[in-house]
Amino acid sequence: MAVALPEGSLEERLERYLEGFRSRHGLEEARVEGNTVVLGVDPGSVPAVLSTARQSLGILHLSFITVVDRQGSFELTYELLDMRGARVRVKTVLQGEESVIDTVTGIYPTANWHEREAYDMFGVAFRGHPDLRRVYMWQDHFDHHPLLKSFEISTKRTFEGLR
Amino acid sequence: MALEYLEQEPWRFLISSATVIFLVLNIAAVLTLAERKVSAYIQLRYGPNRVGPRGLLQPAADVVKLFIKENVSPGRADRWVFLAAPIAMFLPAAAVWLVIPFGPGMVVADLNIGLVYFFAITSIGALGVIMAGYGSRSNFSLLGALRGAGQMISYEVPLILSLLGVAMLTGSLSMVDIVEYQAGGFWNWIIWPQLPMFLAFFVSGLAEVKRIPFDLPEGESEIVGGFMIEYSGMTWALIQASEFASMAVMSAVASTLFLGGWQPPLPFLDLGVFNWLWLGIKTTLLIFVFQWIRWTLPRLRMDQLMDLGWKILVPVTILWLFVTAGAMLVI
Amino acid sequence: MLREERRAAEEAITLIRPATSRLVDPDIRDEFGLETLDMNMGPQHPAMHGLLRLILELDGETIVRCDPVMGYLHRCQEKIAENRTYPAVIPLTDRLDYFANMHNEHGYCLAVEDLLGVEIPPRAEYIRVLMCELMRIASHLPSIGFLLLELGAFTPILYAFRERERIQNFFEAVTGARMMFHYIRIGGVKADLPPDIPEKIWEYVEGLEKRIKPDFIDLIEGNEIFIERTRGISRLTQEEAIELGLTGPPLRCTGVAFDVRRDYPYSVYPELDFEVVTDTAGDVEASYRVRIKEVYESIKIIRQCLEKMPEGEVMGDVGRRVRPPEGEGFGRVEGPRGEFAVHVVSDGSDTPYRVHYRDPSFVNMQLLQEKMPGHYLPDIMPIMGLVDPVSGGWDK
Amino acid sequence: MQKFDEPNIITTSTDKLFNWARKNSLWPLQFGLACCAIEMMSTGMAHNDLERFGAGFFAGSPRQADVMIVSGTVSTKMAERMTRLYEQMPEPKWVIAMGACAISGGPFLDGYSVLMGADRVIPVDVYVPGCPPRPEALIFGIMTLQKKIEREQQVGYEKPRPALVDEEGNIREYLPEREYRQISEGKAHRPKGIKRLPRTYVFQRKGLPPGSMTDVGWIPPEARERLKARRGAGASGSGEREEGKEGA
Repeated sequence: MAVALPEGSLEERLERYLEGFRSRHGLEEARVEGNTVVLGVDPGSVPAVLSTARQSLGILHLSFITVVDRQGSFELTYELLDMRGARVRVKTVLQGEESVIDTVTGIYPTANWHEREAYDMFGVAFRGHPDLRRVYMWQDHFDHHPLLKSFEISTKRTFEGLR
Repeated sequence: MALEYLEQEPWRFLISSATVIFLVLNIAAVLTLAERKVSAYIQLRYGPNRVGPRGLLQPAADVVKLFIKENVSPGRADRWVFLAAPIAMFLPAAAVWLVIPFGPGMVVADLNIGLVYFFAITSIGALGVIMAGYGSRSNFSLLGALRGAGQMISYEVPLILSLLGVAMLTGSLSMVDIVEYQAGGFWNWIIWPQLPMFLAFFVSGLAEVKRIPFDLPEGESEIVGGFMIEYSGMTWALIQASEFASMAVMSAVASTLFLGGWQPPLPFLDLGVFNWLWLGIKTTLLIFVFQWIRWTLPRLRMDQLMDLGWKILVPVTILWLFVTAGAMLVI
Repeated sequence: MLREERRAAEEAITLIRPATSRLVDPDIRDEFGLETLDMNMGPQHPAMHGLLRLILELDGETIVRCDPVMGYLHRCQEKIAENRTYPAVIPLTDRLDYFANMHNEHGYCLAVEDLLGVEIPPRAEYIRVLMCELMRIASHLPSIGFLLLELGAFTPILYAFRERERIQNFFEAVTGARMMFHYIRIGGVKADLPPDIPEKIWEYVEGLEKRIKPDFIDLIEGNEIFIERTRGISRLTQEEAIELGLTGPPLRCTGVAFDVRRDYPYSVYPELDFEVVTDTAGDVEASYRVRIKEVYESIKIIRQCLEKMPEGEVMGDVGRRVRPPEGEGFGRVEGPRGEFAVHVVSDGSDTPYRVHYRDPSFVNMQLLQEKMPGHYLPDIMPIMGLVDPVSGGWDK
Repeated sequence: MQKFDEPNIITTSTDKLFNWARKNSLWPLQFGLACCAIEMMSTGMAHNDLERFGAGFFAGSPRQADVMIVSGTVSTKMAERMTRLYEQMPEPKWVIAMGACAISGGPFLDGYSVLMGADRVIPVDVYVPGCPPRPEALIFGIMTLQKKIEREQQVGYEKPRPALVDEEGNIREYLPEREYRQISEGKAHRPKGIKRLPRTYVFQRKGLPPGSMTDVGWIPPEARERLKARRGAGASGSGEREEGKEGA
């Protein structure tokens, strides 16, 4: 019944997470920033890294998935929390025209709607997602993915021209 | 004399029943205002106070507005059933008043089977609910109708059982006889020997008139009005009027059968012709209790409602029937 | 973009979902030709906490399948934020979860301050916490009221709004607005508290603490019907709650003590003494208890804030023209509904390159899809009360 | 029956009665859209007590409502529903646009899914500015509407039609046709070459993958055949996609 949250002091845990990710996946871009373990992985290994995080290291909470449109590539950030002060940030870059990545709903069921949102807003398709529909926009009457940088809305307000 | 002529049948019956119908319609209108005012005072508000003195003309404005409002009937609705349903709901609420004695000799029709008439007429109300829900052709109203049918038919059973004790004590089914039986003062009222029955009657009466906590057929927050979701204008007003009228009827029947009807609580308070005031006071008090409950309690769920009806009210009433019978044998 | 090809890829994705009808025995259904009833609830529905549409499949009154449809209040918050300067996004965050405006502002400002690396004056931090905790009370009490309103009891919501109205008066005195404050700014707060307000807030919470017992606890918990309607409804285990990514009262009512204020401390929460309220039952009643106890905790925090509040400036050294360096900033606060997180990506210009909000309502609402089946139709209302979503939050 | 061409004693006196009744019993539709809905609720609560004016009954069903308070941002997806709700309300009916969003789109004016004011799809009688308006402002709006209702006449007086503004800014009459799709797109720049369905069809699919239950634009194959026949060639691209999905 009771869920076991990670034990130990914050530094110990960060050390353990970093070591865990490094030993299993041989990640080069892995470092600790404050209370955050930042990992740079390639898109293919995202599910593997996340399942390591959940199953082996006991990081139970997926906070959010952010997609950033870098005009030509998509940058995905998976923010994981161990609920006791440490954060794990998994970053990946989706290159190329075909923006498809494996889903993580099998590992973190809460990713379901996060991925639907990412699909709706950016058109990033998640392979193996159980229910990939648009969350916000009309399924058929709106054929755009509005948060793409190529989709412009009318007014951009900056400080230019102001005092 | 003309007045003597009016005391002959059928004129007496026609005039008195017309009076009663007029009374029912007015009671419904006044009760809407009462409901709003009572709720306002429970909720630390003022309630309507801009229309007429202290908001007294509010029901008039509501009625006139509803009367001149467009009456929409949905395109898919079963038109005749849809339009007949409010009438089928309103008539029973009005017809029960015919057997209620308002004072000594003041009764439209002194039926010797008054109680049976009451049971028979109130169960027609369920028919109106089903007609409304089915005729609207909407999922919400269909659910409301099914709930209403289940609820009103199940609660008929404790309602009838709880009144059998009264019939046993008085040995009569006539309302007039029952009121006569309770003459002499408040200690003679049937509520004392039949207190569990009175409570059972009150609870099943609440369910029968579809008030919170038993307003599942309406269920404002889940099925948005239930069977009356598609009604607008005057048809909706008629449904509302029938609800308020049946609430008043339930209170009047409860005060007639258990609280001595028009009998004054103490013998020296006898007002003669004006004894109907006593009935009015008792009925008003019970209506206030109805409204008090309405604005305090949440709503039950369907299965809990059925549990309450079949597992608590029916056994309790049957048990008390046996107790009453035993007591009557012994004494 | 290769739209057609992407669509082909989408179609290749198989739809894997558990069998819809768990309750009706398929044999019985086929033999008697029984059908389930499809029902559409909302978006205009009294109990939907805004604009939510539920597509329900009913077997009698039992819910077989529930499919929430959102987007009826999609206001393009993230897109518009990309076209506004950093300070000009704050009034938009106000309108995200409109029962927790202060928390939204706070989360966004934390993210931008993370980018800028500015110091916040201690007085401003205390004022922020004070305002956030007042906001939490002004959100929790109405949410309890809405739960009762949807169960059919009309009166508690009026009592709750009476308290909210009084708290709104404080907000008006401090910030100048009743709901949309634009008060927490990047680097501090807009203005100092008016001189007599701390005293009045102190008096108010004294009175509130006395009023909660008779006006809410006795009225609600002493009610047999309330207990019947909420006990055991949508009973969550800790695993389920964590798998669904719940935060806030829906998570804490299962017994998992996760509170951003304690576990990922921000502002001056480490200096304050408060408890993370948990309950073990994991049902609607437990979530109600968690909420009402959190009101007491908030009162405790407000008192400490008023006692410890130092004198001094309320605005850090941030100019009007905020132009953070390239990078990323994160802000995470504990809103009344759970973890509210903001992710700001900057490209070194006036406007954010990307703003992402993680709203607790959005994530917590996944519970509806999973927990509704098996309950009766009227149980939708308590379950909505458990999640207590706000449509501005889930739709952005 | 005599039809009156100009006001006389009968029509003016019934006017007085009817207008008095209508203005004193304005039941709003329980229709909370966004942030303003909270202030609308505050207006109904004990502190401001809208019921004093006889307007306290918030009808859950549009059939029993007289006035629709559009309290918040109207998204294009909601505009369809709002129009339908408006059409479901029985005559006479009024609309109050509450808050900046309902008046013009407010702070979300630039959004790609935000309707630039409720008056683009339904006729609005009273505008209450504010973001959100205070409860006092809403009460003032309702009192303004009451004054407006007082002036109504059955004959001899052209009832001022509420304005309905189209995309070019021209004021035109309210047409019950659902035009929200053409005029609700805002200023969003859209790429070329994307076909749109000319109308919205809402059909419910049974027994198919649950995902497809919510497709707003899905058309059953037989219905699509009929439409195709009526419209000649030209089924949209998205239709074919739906067929593929259905097969899977």
